[in-house]
Amino acid sequence: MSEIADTTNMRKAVIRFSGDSGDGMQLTGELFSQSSAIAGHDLATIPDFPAEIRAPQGSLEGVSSFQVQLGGIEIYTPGDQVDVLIVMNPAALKTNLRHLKPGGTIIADVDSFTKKNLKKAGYDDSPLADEELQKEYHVVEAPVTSMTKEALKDLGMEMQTMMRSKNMMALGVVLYFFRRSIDNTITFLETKFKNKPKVAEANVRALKAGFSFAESTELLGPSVVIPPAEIPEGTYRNIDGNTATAWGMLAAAEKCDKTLSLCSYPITPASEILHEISLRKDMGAISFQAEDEIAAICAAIGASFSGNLGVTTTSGPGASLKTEAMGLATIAEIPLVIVNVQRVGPSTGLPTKSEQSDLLQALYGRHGEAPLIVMAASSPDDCFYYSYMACKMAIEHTTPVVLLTDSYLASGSHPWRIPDMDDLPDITVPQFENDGGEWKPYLRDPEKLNRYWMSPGQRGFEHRIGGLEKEEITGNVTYDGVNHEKMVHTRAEKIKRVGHEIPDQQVYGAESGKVLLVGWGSTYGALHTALQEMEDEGVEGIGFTHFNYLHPMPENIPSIFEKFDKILVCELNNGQLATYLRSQYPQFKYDQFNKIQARPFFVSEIKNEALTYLQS
Amino acid sequence: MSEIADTTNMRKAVIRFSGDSGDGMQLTGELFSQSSAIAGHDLATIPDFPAEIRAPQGSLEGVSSFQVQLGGIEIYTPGDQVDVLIVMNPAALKTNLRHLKPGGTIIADVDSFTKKNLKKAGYDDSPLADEELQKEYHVVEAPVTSMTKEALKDLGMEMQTMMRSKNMMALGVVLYFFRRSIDNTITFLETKFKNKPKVAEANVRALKAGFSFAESTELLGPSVVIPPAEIPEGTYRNIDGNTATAWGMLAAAEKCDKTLSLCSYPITPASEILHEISLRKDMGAISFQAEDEIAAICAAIGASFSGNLGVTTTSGPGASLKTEAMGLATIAEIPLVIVNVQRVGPSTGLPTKSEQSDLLQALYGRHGEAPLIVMAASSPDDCFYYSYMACKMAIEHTTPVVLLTDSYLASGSHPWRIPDMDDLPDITVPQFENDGGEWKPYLRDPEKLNRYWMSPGQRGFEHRIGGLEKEEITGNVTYDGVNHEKMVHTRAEKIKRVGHEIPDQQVYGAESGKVLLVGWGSTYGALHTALQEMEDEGVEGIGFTHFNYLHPMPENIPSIFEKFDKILVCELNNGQLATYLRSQYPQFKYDQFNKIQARPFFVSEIKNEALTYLQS
Amino acid sequence: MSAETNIEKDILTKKDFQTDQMIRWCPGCGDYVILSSMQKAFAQLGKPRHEIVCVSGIGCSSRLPYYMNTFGIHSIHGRAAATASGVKLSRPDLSVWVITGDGDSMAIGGNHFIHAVRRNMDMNIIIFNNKIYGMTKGQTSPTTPMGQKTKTSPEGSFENPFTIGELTIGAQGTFFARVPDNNPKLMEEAIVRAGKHKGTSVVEVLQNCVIFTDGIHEEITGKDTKDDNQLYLEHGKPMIWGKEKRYGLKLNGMSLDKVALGDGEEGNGQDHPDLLVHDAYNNQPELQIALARMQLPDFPIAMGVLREVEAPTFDDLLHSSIGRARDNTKHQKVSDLFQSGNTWKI
Amino acid sequence: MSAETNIEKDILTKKDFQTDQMIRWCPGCGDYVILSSMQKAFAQLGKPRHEIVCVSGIGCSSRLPYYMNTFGIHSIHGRAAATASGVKLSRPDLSVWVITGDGDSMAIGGNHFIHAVRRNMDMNIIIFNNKIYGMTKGQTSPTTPMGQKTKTSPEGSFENPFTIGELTIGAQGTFFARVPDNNPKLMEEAIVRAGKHKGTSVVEVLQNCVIFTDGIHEEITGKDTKDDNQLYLEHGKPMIWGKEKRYGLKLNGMSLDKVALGDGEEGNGQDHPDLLVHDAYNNQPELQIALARMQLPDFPIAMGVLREVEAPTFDDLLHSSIGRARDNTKHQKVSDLFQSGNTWKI
Ligand SMILES: Cc1ncc(C[n+]2csc(CCOP(=O)(O)OP(=O)(O)O)c2C)c(N)n1
Ligand SMILES: Cc1ncc(C[n+]2csc(CCOP(=O)(O)OP(=O)(O)O)c2C)c(N)n1
Ligand code: SF4
Ligand code: SF4
Ligand SMILES: [Mg+2]
Ligand SMILES: [Mg+2]
Repeated sequence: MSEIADTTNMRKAVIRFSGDSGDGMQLTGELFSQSSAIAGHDLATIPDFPAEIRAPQGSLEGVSSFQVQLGGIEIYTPGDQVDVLIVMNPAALKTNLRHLKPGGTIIADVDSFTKKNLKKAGYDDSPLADEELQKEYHVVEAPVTSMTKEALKDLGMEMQTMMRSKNMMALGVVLYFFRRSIDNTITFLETKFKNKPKVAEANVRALKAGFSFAESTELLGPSVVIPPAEIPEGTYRNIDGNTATAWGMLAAAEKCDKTLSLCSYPITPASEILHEISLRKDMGAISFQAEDEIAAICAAIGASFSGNLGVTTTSGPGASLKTEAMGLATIAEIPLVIVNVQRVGPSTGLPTKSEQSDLLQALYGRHGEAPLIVMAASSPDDCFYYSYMACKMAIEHTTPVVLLTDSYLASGSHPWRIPDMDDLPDITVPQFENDGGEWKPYLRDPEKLNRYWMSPGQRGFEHRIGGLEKEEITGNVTYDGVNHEKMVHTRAEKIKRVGHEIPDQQVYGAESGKVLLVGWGSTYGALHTALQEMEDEGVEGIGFTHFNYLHPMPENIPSIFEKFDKILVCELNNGQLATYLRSQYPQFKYDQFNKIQARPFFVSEIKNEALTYLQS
Repeated sequence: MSEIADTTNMRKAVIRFSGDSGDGMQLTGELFSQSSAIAGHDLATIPDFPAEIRAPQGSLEGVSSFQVQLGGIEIYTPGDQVDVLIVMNPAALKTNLRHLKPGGTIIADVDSFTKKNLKKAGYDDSPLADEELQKEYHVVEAPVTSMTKEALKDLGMEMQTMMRSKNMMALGVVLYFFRRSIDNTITFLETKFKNKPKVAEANVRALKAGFSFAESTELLGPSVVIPPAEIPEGTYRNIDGNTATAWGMLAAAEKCDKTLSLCSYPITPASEILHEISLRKDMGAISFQAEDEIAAICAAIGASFSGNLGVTTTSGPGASLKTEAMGLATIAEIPLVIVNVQRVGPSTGLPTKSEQSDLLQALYGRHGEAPLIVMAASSPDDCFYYSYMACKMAIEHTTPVVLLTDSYLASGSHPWRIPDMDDLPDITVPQFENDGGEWKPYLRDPEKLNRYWMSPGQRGFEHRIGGLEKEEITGNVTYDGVNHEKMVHTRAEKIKRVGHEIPDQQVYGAESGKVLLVGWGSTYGALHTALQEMEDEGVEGIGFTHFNYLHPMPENIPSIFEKFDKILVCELNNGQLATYLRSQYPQFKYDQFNKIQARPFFVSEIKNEALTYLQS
Repeated sequence: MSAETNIEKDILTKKDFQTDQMIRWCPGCGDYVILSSMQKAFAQLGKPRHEIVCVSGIGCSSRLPYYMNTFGIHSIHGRAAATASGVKLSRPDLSVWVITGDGDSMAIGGNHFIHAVRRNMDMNIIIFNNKIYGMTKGQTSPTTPMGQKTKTSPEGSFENPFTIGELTIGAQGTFFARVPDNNPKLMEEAIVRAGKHKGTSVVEVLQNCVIFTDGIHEEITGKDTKDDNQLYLEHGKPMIWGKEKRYGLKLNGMSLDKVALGDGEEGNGQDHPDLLVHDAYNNQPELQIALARMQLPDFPIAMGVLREVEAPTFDDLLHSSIGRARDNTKHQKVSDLFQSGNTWKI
Repeated sequence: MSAETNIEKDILTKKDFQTDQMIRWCPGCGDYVILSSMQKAFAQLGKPRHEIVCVSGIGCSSRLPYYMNTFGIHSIHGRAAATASGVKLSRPDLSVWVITGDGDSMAIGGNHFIHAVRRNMDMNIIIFNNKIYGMTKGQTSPTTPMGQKTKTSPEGSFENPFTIGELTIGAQGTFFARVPDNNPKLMEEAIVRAGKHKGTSVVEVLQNCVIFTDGIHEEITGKDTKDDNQLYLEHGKPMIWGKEKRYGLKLNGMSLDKVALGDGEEGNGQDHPDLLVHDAYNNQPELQIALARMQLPDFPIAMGVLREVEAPTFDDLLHSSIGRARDNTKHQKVSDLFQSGNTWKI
């Protein structure tokens, strides 16, 4: 691990914990991240689960990993390549070695490299003994299993139970390696296992043992010190995208004093939003697991009609099923938020992997002219903000809003500065105020064109809505064709006017120049980092702009595009934003950089592409 | 009716029969059309039903009409404005007068203009007596009711039964007016009522009485003679779009020796396809009314998997429900035809009316990258051809195909030259021929990239397919990202290559010049007629091109577009083809002419727009 | 819950529930009677208009909300029960009515129907069973009898129809009633009882479609035949019917036997102690199922409330669960939630 | 029908039905036993592999087709029965198997399930009932018992679950069997009988999910409790069960009574003439429903084939209707159809 070995100081580092599904790598990674955050680092994390619920122990399919990037600068992604790889068994090494940087460090539980485990991983001999490996990487052979046994031997536990603390032993080693204090990890373990003092004791002992082992052995080489990042003051917590999405809704509901009704059907990778809201009965939130996605969205429509904040969450296949009812919400003009946590399609595709291929569906998936608001979050923590904004816009414009996130955001996590509720934008519920005028179901706010959201329980506001075309103002059913045309235009205009409220889009890097990188949604981190690295390397004339609002778009887009010679649209799909941009701003020429490998962009890929493109 | 009155010769004329739903106007119109066709005219017809199943007798809502345009030239639409309007009651006059050309003829059953009926139609006094009306139109007051009574009085029928022949009395009048023979109408009536000789007798008597009345009275003015059109030789029949669509599938199934399995759920205006195939058990066709649209498409997928030609038919709301399963068929790469008989959206919209607003959904409605073939028919009779071609392409390219028709095509009818089955293009079922190579489920034809369609019953071809991403060639489930990218590209490329087989798109009128009119689907008739009329009027530099193949598009499109200064995309929606063209051929600038009034284009509207645009 | 609920009860009449929209059913359609019975029943039930929501799918029947002066949603085909579930679970204080047809509820909407019933969501499902798709002009529905010719079964349907009562009970239903569309009194009564029942009430109305299945219920509802062909079930009353009450029902093992009580005889429970006595409140459904299954010509068609049993409702359970969680939480506001667990300060 | 059907029957063994794909269920999952029982049953049934189609939805259970060397479709969530219906009605000669979970068939797929059952489509539905969504990691399913904690009901489910047997029979089912996943013999037997039944056969397997509902059937299937808690129904045999056959079932009105037959006594029908005797072939379902409804602790869980009655199948009726139409038509070829009715020559 030459790079780290020579430098005790690094600006950022990527660490990957990996082991068998039963080895507790997720918790280990989270604790490490937390200690880094407390040490003042920015960071981003991503878990990497096996697709199967439980693969055989020690098998390649059963490897579970957790990756974190931390730094003394702003960190937008969990990192491409790994500096330090922790492997708890041969299978973990086999599946993860490809992630390791040349010269990177491997910390391996050497005890687990038994004949049996090697065979399960498809090795004939121990790869640790391999000279090639030792030449290319810095290999630390730590006897984690035996040290754990040793440390806990007098606790009178069964072997299996003892082995559950192996991960804390490994964590201790890594914490020392990064010169972290172990205090708050100890506090955490003691709180978590309050009711199981023996487990707490075992974990703390293992942790300390690992730490001491690292301190006393020379195996590790010099430790790494990452200076703290400049991070705005505030209280922080780590948050993953699905939790942030769920909390955004709760915040919106509280802000406008409505009850949240989340009506969903489980689907990977969106289920956790439903799980979280199911726990939030304690906040008065309603969660409903419907019998299918259609029932879910219809129930959310019913919820909104009845005056609650109706939301439905799903992923691709479910989003397809919801298209018909989204049309109903569009013509009935009631608030509704549809969250699509995208995964790899088409059809069942690769359900646990990430892709950005539902954009065109979100824009155009419904029969008839059925425009609605489409937006996308760009990081795990800003899922909170866009979820909040989706609710706000749905309510204020009485319209369905599609919020696109994806698998990568959903499970990735990032520190989140806890907002003060007073700082979040106000949400104005469009209630009809009886100051002279007479209310009608399709009376509109003259500015925004939203309807008024009058609900059961409000005496005198009885009315009927539905999917048939409505007469303007009265909302009565009418077959009049001219009225229909007017309503189609009005519904489109209502959405278009949302554009007035959307903040201008930012450009990062060069404001004008040769190449503009364009992205949307979850690729923000990789694109932004690529830009920064290129800037750091002195590349000039590259700008970057990123879409969160996709329909309508911010109104300053043309003024951004026109300042660059070339526009490179980067997406994890076959060119959906590019297709859409061509139809919206046909005056510009767009090139594409697409990756459809069920994986996020690597920063390096973007840099390569951008640099080649710059020269082309 | 000045125009007709002065000319015994006309190139074309529009006749509209209208009366109460119970008055049999549809049959009357059809018989008139048939006699015109036999007389060698080209023609196009359209019914106009009330939206309600049965509105009160004599009411405005209960008026049912049938319009036909016939001519000595090629006729592409049922006509904008009417030359001769037949009204069986005051309500029919009230609702239809707006369709009548200035100077047109009204033939009214004067007996029906009773106080009671006038009141139901909202008239205070009889409009027939109105001087304004008499000045603007040629009003023929025919005592249809009383003449019918008189003609049938000695048949010993009940009054209500007698009154059912009123329409034949009116038909007799109109037939004479156009100098038609009544012979084949008589033959038709005698065949139709073979088992009810009394009814046959009553109808024939009424018909003859009407004819004689017209011959002997001066009320009508000079009759109209339309010279026959130049029509290719052959055997003809009238066909509406839904029947033509159904028959196209039957023809395709017969051609490739497969059994048709039509699996659908009823929905206006697509139900008639299902009704027709339900009758075609006599041809061995299978029809299945599923419990919903999702079941319908899934059953069609099951049918195709099992080796039948699986087809599902629907309209907008149903098409929305089918999007998820369309993704399955895309990744499973099996033949499947989805017919969407478009109606007015969004949501339930105006279910009995026509619109072209499901194009973007057909192109982009599915989650994930799920390209498929999209095509559209342009006239009731060519629904046969495109339905046939949809089946052919689905089979030969092992892919879902969306065929778009609409309400207007579905119920409109046009003479159809019955094809010789031998003249229809061959359909090659992609069977794996065991000449050395080994078969695998995702082995492809190297040219077209289709899979082989091996079905249960074929020993040795057992295999499993589904919605998860597949390894190329083997079709095994794999989570490999690079393979996924390859498969996404392969599926896209497979559809792209269909472009090689699609005939070059035609240009009508000027091959190059100032303005190119662009249309797709059911607007062909109006656009083509507008072009012809403008050419006849000496307007120069206008061309017209029409899309039937929407994805992929014919390969010569750019070479057409580049020859015109301006491109005007005309659609019955808010600009969906224009949006799509911008993304596909961004090198051109597109202007739009959109109508969203739940009605087809009038020829005159297009001419106006085109001429204004030409000068702009 | 943010909505102000109005405590003062209105005294309303049928007329108060009428709207100004022109009713667009065919003259003579059975739907008219259902509408008017519902309006009368609503007046009886005494909920103010603004606390009632009628939710329908798509079909002739599903047009009803436009004619009912309450809150209403004319949703999409088949999804009325799902949409109404969203209303009820969001606002348990509202009186929620699902208006649906045999196609809407049993074909495309079958799943939402059985799930609403299973959950015992406190709402009332009125099914207009004309055994056909009226609105789309005459296709087979899941209740169309075998042999019936329709547009999609031109040679007679060969699909085995559902018996709505059986399906309801099979899906754990707590309330099922059946009424003919030409007995407004019975209908009103059943609707009122449905409205009062806590849980999902299913009311099947044998409705005549004058256009596509005219007379399909004639044998059951016809003037001359109705007495002999309908058994009106009343809780606690013996099962006697027919012109001059000439028939009774007995149990034979687990089967039903139709017995003649003798001509002209005024049968009643006391005279015939072995006659079955209707027990709508019995939680065990076997007899109620047997009654729901009865078919002509061997048996009469059971009318009235066949089953009405108490069970917890989904909406109650949900909201008491929320109430308990709310009582025990540290998260009074979202900011409490945000600050909970592991946080750190910079 | 274009496909060549192979007349020669293979003699196949369980092994012939295995594929080369790695099985991806959790170690110890109940699904393994079902797979192997199905493979054995298929070998017994004797249809050649290329005439069998397994159709599944999405879920752990629905992965089965990949491991079964026949034709197979791993369709989309909930739609297995619909997809399989398309196969069967297109190709009535094929043996069609629906592989599904409690979520797949009872939640999103509930409608297709009841409609397949109603139509009596000749296919076999094997439901892996682990009372949870396994694949998506542990949410409430429509068969999850009240009170069970899941990811979506962290405080215990308050949804009233379906009883699959009741729903099946309520939807006009002709065949219903229930088996535990730890009795391969019984399972194989039930699957074979399902395969032989003409019509929709529903087999509910009480399957253990070792991850999310481990032990949920333990009371029923556990070594120590299974004898007392399972009543294995055999047609024509008296309803006796328990360790040393110590219990029997009797009828009491329309209710069931569990009676003790005395310790150690070898109960049988002759000794206890008033014990109920199982009649799977009885078309009247009331007793079968009562058996399907039995719950612990008052009653044992009924296992085996509860109902198996003859009725015409949809696919037979459809194809005989087609046959009749074909016999009587003038339209031998599409050109005959095109030329029929009103045509004219130019
Ligand atoms: C998704 C969808 N599929 C199909 C239709 C067409 N459709 C409208 S009503 C209806 C059937 C209605 O039958 P039923 O519920 O029995 O009502 P009825 O008209 O007989 O009262 C159908 C199939 C639709 N509107 N939407
Ligand atoms: C349309 C759609 N919605 C949701 C999902 C997610 N999903 C996959 S399997 C499953 C539940 C499976 O439960 P069950 O049928 O009981 O199968 P098990 O895994 O328990 O065997 C769900 C909700 C999906 N794949 N598609
Ligand atoms: S079609 Fe039938 S159900 Fe519909 S309104 Fe007319 S009579 Fe009533
Ligand atoms: S999660 Fe449960 S059902 Fe799924 S494979 Fe694992 S044990 Fe079996
Ligand atoms: Mg109906
Ligand atoms: Mg399950």
